Amino acid sequence: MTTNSKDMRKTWEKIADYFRAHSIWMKWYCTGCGAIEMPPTMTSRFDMEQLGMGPMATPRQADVLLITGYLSAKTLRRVIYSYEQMQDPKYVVGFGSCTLNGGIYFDSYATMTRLDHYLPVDLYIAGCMPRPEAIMNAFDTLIKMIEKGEAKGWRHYQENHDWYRKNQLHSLKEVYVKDEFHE
Amino acid sequence: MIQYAGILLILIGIYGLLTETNLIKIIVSLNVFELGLNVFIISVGFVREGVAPILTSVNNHSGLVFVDPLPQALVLTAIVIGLGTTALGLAFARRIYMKHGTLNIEEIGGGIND
Amino acid sequence: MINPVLLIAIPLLLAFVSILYKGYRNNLLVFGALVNAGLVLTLGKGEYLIGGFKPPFGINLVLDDYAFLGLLVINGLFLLITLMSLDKIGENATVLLVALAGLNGLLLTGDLFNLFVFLEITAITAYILSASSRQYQHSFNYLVLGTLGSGLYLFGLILLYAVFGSLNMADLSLKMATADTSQLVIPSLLIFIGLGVEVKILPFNGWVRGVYGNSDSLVGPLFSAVYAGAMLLVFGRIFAQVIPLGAYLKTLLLLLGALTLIAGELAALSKTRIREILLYSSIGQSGLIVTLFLSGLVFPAVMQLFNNILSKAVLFTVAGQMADTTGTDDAEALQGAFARHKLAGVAFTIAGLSLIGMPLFYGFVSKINLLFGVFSLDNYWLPGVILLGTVIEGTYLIRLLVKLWMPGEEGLVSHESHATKAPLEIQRARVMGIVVLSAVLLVGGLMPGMIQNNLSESGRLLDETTPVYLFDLKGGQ
Amino acid sequence: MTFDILIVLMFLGAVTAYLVSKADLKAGAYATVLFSLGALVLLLLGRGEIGSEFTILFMGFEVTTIGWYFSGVMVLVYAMTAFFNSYWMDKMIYPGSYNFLYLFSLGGTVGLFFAKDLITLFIFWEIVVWSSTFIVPMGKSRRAAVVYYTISTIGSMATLYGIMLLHRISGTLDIQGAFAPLKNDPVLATVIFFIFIMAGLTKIGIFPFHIWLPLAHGSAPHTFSPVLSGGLVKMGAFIAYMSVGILPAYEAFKGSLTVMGIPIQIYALMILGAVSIVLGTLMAIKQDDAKKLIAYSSVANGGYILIGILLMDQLAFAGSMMHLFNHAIASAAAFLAIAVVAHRTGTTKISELGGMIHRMPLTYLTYLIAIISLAGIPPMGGFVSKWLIIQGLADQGLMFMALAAFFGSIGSFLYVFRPLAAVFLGQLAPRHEELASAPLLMKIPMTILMVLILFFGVLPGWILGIIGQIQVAAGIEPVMMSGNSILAVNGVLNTLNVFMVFGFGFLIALVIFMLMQKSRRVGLMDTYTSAEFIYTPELYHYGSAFYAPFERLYARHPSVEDFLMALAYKGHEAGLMVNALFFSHKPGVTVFWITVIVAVVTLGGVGL
Amino acid sequence: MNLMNFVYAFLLLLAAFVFQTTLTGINRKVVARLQRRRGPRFYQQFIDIFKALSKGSTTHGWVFDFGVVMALGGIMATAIFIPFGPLKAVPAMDNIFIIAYVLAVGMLGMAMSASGSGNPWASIGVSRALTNMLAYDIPFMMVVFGLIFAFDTSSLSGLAAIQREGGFLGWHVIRFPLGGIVAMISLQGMLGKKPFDSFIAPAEIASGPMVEYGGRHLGMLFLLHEFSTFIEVSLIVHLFFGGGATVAAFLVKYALIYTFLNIVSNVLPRFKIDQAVTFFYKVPLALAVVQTFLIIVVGMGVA
Repeated sequence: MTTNSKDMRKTWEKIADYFRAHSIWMKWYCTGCGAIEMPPTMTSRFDMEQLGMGPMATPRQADVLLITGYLSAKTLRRVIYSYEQMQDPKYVVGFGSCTLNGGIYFDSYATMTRLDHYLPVDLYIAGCMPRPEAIMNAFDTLIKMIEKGEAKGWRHYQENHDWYRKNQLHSLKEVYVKDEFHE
Repeated sequence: MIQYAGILLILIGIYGLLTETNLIKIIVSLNVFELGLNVFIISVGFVREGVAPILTSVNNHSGLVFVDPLPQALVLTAIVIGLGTTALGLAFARRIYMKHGTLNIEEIGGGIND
Repeated sequence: MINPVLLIAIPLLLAFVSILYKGYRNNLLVFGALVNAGLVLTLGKGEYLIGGFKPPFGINLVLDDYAFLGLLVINGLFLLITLMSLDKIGENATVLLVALAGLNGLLLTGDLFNLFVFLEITAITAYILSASSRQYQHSFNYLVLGTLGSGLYLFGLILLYAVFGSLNMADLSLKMATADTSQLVIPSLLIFIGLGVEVKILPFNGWVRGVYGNSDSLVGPLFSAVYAGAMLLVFGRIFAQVIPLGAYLKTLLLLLGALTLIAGELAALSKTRIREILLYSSIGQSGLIVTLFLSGLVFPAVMQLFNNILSKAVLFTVAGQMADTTGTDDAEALQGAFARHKLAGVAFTIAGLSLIGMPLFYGFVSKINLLFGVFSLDNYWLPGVILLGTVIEGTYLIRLLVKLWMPGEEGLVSHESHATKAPLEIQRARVMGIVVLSAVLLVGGLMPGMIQNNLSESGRLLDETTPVYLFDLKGGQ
Repeated sequence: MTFDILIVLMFLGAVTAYLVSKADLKAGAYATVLFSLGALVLLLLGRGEIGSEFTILFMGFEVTTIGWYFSGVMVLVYAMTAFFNSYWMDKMIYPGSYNFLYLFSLGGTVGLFFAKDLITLFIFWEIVVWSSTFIVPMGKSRRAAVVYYTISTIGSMATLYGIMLLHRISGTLDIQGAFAPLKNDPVLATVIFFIFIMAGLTKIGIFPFHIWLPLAHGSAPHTFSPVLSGGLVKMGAFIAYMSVGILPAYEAFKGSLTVMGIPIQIYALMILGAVSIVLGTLMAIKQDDAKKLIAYSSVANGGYILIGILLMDQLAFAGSMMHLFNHAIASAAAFLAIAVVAHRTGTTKISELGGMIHRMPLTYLTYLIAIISLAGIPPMGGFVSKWLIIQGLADQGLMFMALAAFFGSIGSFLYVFRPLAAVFLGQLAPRHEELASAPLLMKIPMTILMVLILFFGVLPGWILGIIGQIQVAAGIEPVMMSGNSILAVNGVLNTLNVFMVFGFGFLIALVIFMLMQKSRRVGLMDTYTSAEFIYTPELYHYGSAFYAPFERLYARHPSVEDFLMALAYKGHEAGLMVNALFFSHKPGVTVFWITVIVAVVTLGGVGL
Repeated sequence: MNLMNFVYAFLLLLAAFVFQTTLTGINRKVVARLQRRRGPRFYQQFIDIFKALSKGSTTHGWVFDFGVVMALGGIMATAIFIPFGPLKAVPAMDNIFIIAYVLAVGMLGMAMSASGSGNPWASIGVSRALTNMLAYDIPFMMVVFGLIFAFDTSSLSGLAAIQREGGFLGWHVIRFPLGGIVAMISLQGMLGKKPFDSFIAPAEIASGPMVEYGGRHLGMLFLLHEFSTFIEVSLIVHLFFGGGATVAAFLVKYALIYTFLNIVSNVLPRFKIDQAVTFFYKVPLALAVVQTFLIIVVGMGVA
């Protein structure tokens, strides 16, 4: 993929994006309290499956990484690891204000306040916490973005990997932590 | 009658072999046994009112009743052999006494991982 | 025509001479054994009177095929064992010469009382030889039992004499054939016990463990091969050819033989010391051979007997040598012993396999023959017992062979570094001797027809009612 | 002429190999390759001489189709395994003797199948037993050799009893003639049947005689396990065949009780076969040692072979004859693959290995194809034979046999997959990073076996033709072939079509796969770990207790091995008792027994 | 076998794919309705599959790729053997045992590929799947064995034709009700539906064998899943429900059975794997043995 054709999608990519838009499998990274909003979104009241969405067991199978809450140094490493295991194209959705600016933990020494310094976030869902209506609405937006080919965070991450990596290392010292607890 | 004495001696000898623990007494028992045997053998050849099986000027007619000489010859041989084994047995007993300091067979032990 | 009495006289004479010339004892012994072995080959068959009295009154020597075959093997083995273990003879040369005379007498004599005399002569030499282990209590035990046994033999003999008035075997067998067998029960039993002590029938063989278990590389093969062979041949002579057994006693004694076979093999199975394993195996084999003799299967019994003594000569030589040089004959302590003594190991293995009755070895020929023989009697339980014995025997012998060849812990690949460090030595003379013996076993197994041809000249053995199955070129029968 | 040369050549070859080994070990090992390959060539050349008779020394021989077939299987396994010998020369304690015994036992097996009379049969049988007994302990266990020998001997001694009994009855030892009088005597035939087949049962490893297989196969030298499992076990099948084919079992048992048309005597043995299948499968599933696992699978497959042979019908018999071949080469190939792994890593423990595919792909492929055949999955040879056996069982309605067969069949997926997943797939331990792949000489037999397994799975016609001849000779209807189709009474199998359809499906899948985006290659440790950071491949490998939940269901099973060992211990104790009762240094003990005997006889005599 | 066979086979594969995928979509809808949800579009399953195929993927080595291809190839080959109602791509190849064993090629390929990923969860999943297979296949095969013995044919279409002779009452599920029950339970196991789905337990072992699949590999596994569902349900339709005299009849029976099982599945919890084995060996196997015994010895229901 050359830079010229970055915004030009081939026909098959358009078709593929249609499929991608209507079949969104998510890996939930439920670090915080926001996860409590997912069950109502799944079940009969809101039924996210009608949009073709569903939770998946592993990042390999998932298209969307949904991060529902604050990030600490410890969890961010795992989030990055999971993200890198996902298959392209992949999208990141920041859920709740914690991922935006740290939320109520904004002044904690241990919290990573801005997710998009470390991972390319395609979409934020603001709120503390966002209700299922907001989630459904956000995903409607994501579907449209994907269909139009606008959700290109994964490519951004590839192209600016050095910048992201620098941020990650700056905050975490090492992403793939290897010490006496991890061998 | 004398057979029974022989058999009795044999049985006494065997009883001795069964019960004695002293090596010398075992050899004695063996000798008693052999003695009984010899008595028995002699008795086999014994003929009542028989004479010695030697042709003399008196005893030379064909109707003669004489004692069977063969068992006596046998006993002679058996006694000699018995003497030999007794001697050897005593030699062994002496060696055992020298080695173990006892003649009691219970105290000697089997020697091979008993 | 050479009078076979020379076979008895020459060693006896040399024995006396050896007392006078102590320095030449060993030479005299070898000379005697050589002369005897050579004489055997020149003997002519027939009956020989001793002292001029005609049988049934006088003593006679009977040299028939049975005796001839026995003499051949016993003298040959005696010579070989003597040569193999010359260094072990020491004080015993005179005794050995007397023993040779006694053994030949046993095989040759045709008179029951004469047999008793030779039995005692042989036994006394055996007591003395057994003392070379310095374990006198066992020699003493052997002496007491042997004397008691021959006393009982004498007892039985005199009872027979009392009834039939004869001591000549040929004469007696004619007279007894027509007699009421119930008369014979007690004398037969006493004679059986008397010989049973010597041929190691089960309840009478308490001495065997102590004597065989401490034997060295001279005494072990001598006892297990030469003495045992001669005694068993005598047993066969008396119980297969002289004394007819009534059904009652025969069944009982057969059971005793079968019991000896199984019990001996089981006892061997439970042992770890090589000589003990082998001695119990000898007991088992004796049980088997006795059973065959009692069944009237003389030819298979003799074949099996030869198989047994030839094998045992090899096995006991090696086992005795192990005990002599390393001070132990525990199989565990000697594991991998053959890694450094391959030739001796091969001979040991051949002897072991032949003893089990594996094909390609002589033992197979004899096993097949004895099975054919037993089946021809329409006896269906005995072969089962014999085969069961073979299974057990094979198990412990293979276990022993594997242990001696392949050192190593369970779970690790067998490697020479696990082999015993015991200072085992096997002299060249012994190695050559056992190689010769095992070669005989191998040739006998590969070419049973050859043995058959040599045997077929002999009339009496094959005239037995026993069917003989040797392999001709067509295979089978 | 060819066959007497063949047999004599093997024994001469044994001596030659030994002598050559004395000069140069590797050369000795190559001699085993040459001689066993020579045997293979001679066998193929001599196919025209079927029916000829000859004698060697005192032994008579006759070349029959079934003998030719069996020895073909045997020689093939020996020849293929021989390629491996040279790599183990420096690890064996007696390499020269190994080469000697290797060819010696080969000679024994070949002679066995051509025996004309029962004694010759027995001679060669025992030759094989003792020569292989001495190879087994060169491996990891001495006890294994003793157990192997004992179990084998129990069988062969029973058979010897049967041979003698037969001779007593019929007056001949000729194989054809000896069994003839049994036709009209069901009682005697039953006795002979059970006694004679014992050697077969012990050798195949039928329950309760199976205990030697895992021990001996599992601990024999790696180069001999393929022969044991692929080759020697099949000797038992030959005896089993003789017991129903030459002993006219079905004819003799005409009057007996039948189960689904099978005489109860034969059915009883089939039950043992079924038990072996189930037991072999269950035990194989829980093994941690790859060699033991394949050994137990041999127990299970032996059950199949026994059931098929005992059926003596058109389908199952043919299936089991073919299974014999398929199992021989597949099991040999599997053992060889494990041997390569053992050669490179020094262990056969499943839990200590992993990821071997990345170091030795050809070995992996060999193992894969072998186990596909073992599990009876098309398009490999094992499928054809299992299909025939199951169709045969369905034809006869033997539901419990079929139940066992299904269990064994599905269960085999479990146990063959275990080494596949845990030895060859999964994580590669860092200590194995530097392993080299299989040496060239090992690759040759593995490739040949792979090709053979696949070839006879796709085109089984040649083998089934030979089996048809065997069936005709045994007096049963031969298996029907039409083109590439096997025609069973209740089904048709066209192996070529199966293969082509499979190829077609594979092609479509491949096209789909290739059309899509290329994949990115990632390392083995880059897997989903719930985002945990793990750096130890050994710990991150699912290798031990692979079927733990299932194994738990029968963890506390009764074991015949325990029973047999207890029996052996009882024998040991009886021996000690004999020792204690009768043997002492005190004369009194023996004198006591003498008086007892005298008393018993005298009193008994008075009673008479 | 000639070229036309292959063309025909390809078309039948396509038809089977379209049919089964649609049915899966519909069933997702049905399940959603059971749970009082609206549910996805009926063609959602197509979208999912094509999306997966369109994505990028990672591989862990050649066996990871090869296994997937082998799995899909094997399963498609099996599907070709299955008679599509009265239509058969390959003549005289619809032998049950062939189908049962060819099916295993696909299973093995999948298992191999999964284990080849190096992820222990995949191996655990495979181990459970194989154990599950050992559980459900034995009762099923037992019943099938009885059928083959009774009617002397192991051809699927042959057995189906025999049933149709007697009309509705001739169906084996009516004539051999025990066998029918066993077959339905086994089918539940074969399909990996609840309560026998512990091998893909998503929360416990991260969907088991599929843990490392993404992109085209995952897409192909979805295809594989559709085809194997087609094979398994078709087996039951042919063996117990009279197959199909017409394609329409076949498809209707098929759809009804599949939907029924799906509904059952959605009201049940999940067995542990050893519970599944115990269950299968207690109830269905006993039923199967009784049924087979009745068929073989008593001849009940064989007419």
